[in-house]
Amino acid sequence: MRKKVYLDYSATTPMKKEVLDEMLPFFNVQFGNPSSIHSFGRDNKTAVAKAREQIAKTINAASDEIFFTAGGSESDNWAIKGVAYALKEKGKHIITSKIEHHAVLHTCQYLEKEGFEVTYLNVDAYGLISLEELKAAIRPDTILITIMFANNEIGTVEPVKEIAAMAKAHGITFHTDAVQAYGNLPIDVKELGIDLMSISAHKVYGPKGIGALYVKKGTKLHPLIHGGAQEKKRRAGTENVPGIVGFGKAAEMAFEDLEGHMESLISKRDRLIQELKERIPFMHLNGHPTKRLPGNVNICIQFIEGEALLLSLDMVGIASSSGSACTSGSLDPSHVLMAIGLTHEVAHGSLRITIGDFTTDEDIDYVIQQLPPIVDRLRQMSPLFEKVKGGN
Amino acid sequence: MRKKVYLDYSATTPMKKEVLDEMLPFFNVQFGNPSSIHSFGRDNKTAVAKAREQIAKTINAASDEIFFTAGGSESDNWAIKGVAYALKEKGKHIITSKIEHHAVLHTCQYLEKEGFEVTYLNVDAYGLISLEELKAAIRPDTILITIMFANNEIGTVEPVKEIAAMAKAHGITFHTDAVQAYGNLPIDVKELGIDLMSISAHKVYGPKGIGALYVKKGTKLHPLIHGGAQEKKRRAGTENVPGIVGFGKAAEMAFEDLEGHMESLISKRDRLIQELKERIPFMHLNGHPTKRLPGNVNICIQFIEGEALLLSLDMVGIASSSGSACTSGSLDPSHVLMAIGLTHEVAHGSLRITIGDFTTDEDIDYVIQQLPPIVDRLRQMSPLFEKVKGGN
Amino acid sequence: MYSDKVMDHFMNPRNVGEIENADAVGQVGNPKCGDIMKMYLKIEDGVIVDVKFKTFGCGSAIATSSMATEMIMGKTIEEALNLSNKAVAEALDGLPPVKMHCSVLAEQAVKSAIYHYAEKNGLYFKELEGFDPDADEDHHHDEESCHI
Amino acid sequence: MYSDKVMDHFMNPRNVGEIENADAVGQVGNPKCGDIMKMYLKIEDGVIVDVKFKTFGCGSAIATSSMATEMIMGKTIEEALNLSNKAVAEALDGLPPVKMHCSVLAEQAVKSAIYHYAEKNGLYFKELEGFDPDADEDHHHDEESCHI
Ligand SMILES: Cc1ncc(COP(=O)(O)O)c(C=O)c1O
Ligand SMILES: Cc1ncc(COP(=O)(O)O)c(C=O)c1O
Repeated sequence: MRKKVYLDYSATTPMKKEVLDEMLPFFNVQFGNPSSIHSFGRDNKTAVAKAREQIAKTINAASDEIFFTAGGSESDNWAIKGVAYALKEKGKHIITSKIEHHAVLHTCQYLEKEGFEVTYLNVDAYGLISLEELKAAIRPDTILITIMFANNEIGTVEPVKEIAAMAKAHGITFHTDAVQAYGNLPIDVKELGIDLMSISAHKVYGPKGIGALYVKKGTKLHPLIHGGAQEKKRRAGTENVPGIVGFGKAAEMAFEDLEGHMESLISKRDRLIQELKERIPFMHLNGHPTKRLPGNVNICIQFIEGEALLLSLDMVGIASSSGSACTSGSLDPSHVLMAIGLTHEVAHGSLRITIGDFTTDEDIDYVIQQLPPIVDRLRQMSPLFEKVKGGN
Repeated sequence: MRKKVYLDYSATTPMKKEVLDEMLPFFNVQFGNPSSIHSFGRDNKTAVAKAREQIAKTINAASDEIFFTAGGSESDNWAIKGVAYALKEKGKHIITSKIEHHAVLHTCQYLEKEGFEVTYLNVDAYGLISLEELKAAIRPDTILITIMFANNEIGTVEPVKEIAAMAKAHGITFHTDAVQAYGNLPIDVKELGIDLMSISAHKVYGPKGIGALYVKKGTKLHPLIHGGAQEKKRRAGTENVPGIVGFGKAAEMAFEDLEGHMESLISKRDRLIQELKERIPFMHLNGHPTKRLPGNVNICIQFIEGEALLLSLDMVGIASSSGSACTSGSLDPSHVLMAIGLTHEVAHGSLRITIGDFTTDEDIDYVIQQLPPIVDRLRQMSPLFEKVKGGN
Repeated sequence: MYSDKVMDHFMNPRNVGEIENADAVGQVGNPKCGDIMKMYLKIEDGVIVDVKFKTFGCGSAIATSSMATEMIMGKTIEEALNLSNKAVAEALDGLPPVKMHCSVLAEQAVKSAIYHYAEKNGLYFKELEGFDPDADEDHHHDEESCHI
Repeated sequence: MYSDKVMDHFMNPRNVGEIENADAVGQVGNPKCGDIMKMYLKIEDGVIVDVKFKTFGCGSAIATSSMATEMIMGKTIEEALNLSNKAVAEALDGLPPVKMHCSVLAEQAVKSAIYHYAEKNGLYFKELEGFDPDADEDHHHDEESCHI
């Protein structure tokens, strides 16, 4: 079989075998509804409680502060709309950034149509927000600040602790989308002062279709999904027991040796960046060199276009992405790359390579070997490169 | 091992082996994000499209009218809030019934707090709404009628076609919660005239945490979960590929021989009702005798309390429920049993036995054998029964 | 959900039944709320020499009734009046929070029986001061408020 | 996503390159929008005897450029002007709907080259009536509207 190298861990991760093994009995043996009184259901209540505890532990939360959802997008929608509607008598102003995931951005844009006001903070060339700009944006009617923990495209890690402190000082609820950060960076919600935090299982070797929202005790929040009494009446719907159990296991495993995981990824990441820089002219790194997700490499390769790059890499078995996986349906250059000040031309040549627990040194070598000739080939075809060569 | 007889199919169903087999590769082999361009993702796009087609076929919909959600509750919330907010300039009045699932009722109650007006239609002793009352409730500002296809507690099947026709005649969007009906009754959305319909996989031997909303082409509806471009930009979030694939397979299987499935359940259901009636005095059937879900038996056994009944049945390995599984967290008698006019005392003695594809004739025999002595034992302890005996 | 002790007292309740010519009978609870406890006492020289109960209610209502009868059997009236709902719940290795009201009912069923006994026999027990045997019924004017 | 034909023309594009002293050169597209096609023609006696292209763009942009060059090679100018974007897309066994604009670009690159050739040589082709070689640029005043 052709060599296959998966390097799109930020889009989604393969589920670990141990996670699947934990889930299997809950599909058709211990399959009861956890709300049921009988033995088929009772056992599942226990299983759900265990998973909640497993996840709570990883972020230093109490287990009754963890609420299961169907994924990161639902968590983001719930947090933002939930706070907006719960506090709309107090104020209708929300602060976010220009580089949020669409689950945050489009939710904020929706709320604008519904009569809320939203400030979208700028970011610098690294993708970092400015605390001064944040401070200046705060108004008496600001009810929510939602800034992502780490960016899914360029990997930049935001100053969450400082943002949280500023929110707290002004009595404003603070939500952070930690879908990419969770499992890749240490997160202590108490120490950081986070009120609401979104996470998603499929980014940490767990199943798709399950996520969670951390809700600090006492946080005012309307439900997004009303109905049955599940999740302490805050999120209705028969519990996705296998998903929840899998998420619990995946969370536990992700934090067994977070340090080791980070070190390993960072060393591969930095080697890849370094070697590519040496081999590919007119290429540069997007995002911050050190305040960055351990597994994220995001580069712009000038004079060629990202999709052509992805296809060419795919032909040699390398799976990567250009901009957020979620936005690949659109042809506009990524809003994140625009926000850090890239021109359209340059942004079109972006390539995101994200590495994870199954990435080997050989995989990195393979990319280092395969990418430069692909770049060459595409540049030879590019009328933009022509001019540069001419100028040489 | 102790005998175990699962008779709570309306709460949830065990997943069929064929369904699990279809899902397995998508957890860690073909695990890519369907939005990705590379081969890991592309294949999954195809898998999702196939499942959508499988489901669409079962209800005579086009496959681009099927939108995946995280379950029945999300579908209900999406349909109701989605229409309410999309049409709020046109009107703010919604019509529903008193016996809806909490996913509908609590959503409506929430909308009342947000400035909408809701009419809750009465039902008769069988749980049927009155078309006259519905007609009288329609106002110029009515934007949505949401009436369930079949009730989850008492199994009564509502006159969906007539309701849809009335909604259409008045230019009102019609949503139906078919979570219980789907896979148990024939449903042709075109013939019935349904605009929006909620379904859930785990009620038809599919996985938990996945559902769908049928949205007739052209229906005005805001998203509930904003974000990425998935589901044609109407429902964001990385697709739960294994869940979707499993739902597709389960749907296909459920409709392979719907007639046979219905006949088999109805014959077991009616035998159970008949035999219990002959053995247990002061017992009666809730819901309609024939306009009823094939697998639903719901009885009230006077002078005893439902939970005690459930626990006693559980001790002999029989899993059943008393009122909706979702409401078992609460101690109030079920709103459905109240709506059909039962007194509190009687409602407290309700027992729901729901049968499904793995139920055997021996299972029915076992209930017929086990239930009467349990009822006897509990009645011997009951101060309410004392008086009745005295009067004998 | 329930401890083994609760399940044992539910499946094998002690002292179920009635006492003919009981010296004291008390009933608390309300069928609307899904639980009624009726307690029968035989009292000799201020000591409870026999006790029986009948209960309409959930598993924990039956179990707490059973446990309460065991705990007051052979005790003096004063001792029985000092039986607290917490003691009953603890003797059962605990109850789920939503079911604690059942233990309250058990305590009140005992008190109610002794209250009527005291009334009939012109006795005074300071433990009964402030006890209103009908209080439970009053709670339920508002049907929504069963088991607060 | 792409047909095998598209992938073949993307991975092994025909006629990539430049023609020195080309008789006709046309360029369409906009780097802002992520695609530029540049087409070089060698024309003898009204017949296209050589054609090369360079393209900055996605897989289908490269593939349609390649296919378009193959389709006009050896054709008369009039035949080349009659090349429709649909024909290019069909020759590639179809394109995904979001990628149809690439085939439009290919058609326009050919037209643009011939337009400049006609201008230079004072020729008239009725097929070019209404064709504006800069139309594509104009579309993009609004940056949001790439690839409408
Ligand atoms: C009629 C009805 N509607 C909605 C639901 C909610 O579905 P889910 O549990 O999949 O969210 C259920 C089942 O719990 C139901 O029976
Ligand atoms: C930062 C960020 N937020 C939210 C999401 C959405 O998560 P999900 O796809 O689980 O809904 C993603 C991933 O797609 C993400 O990277």
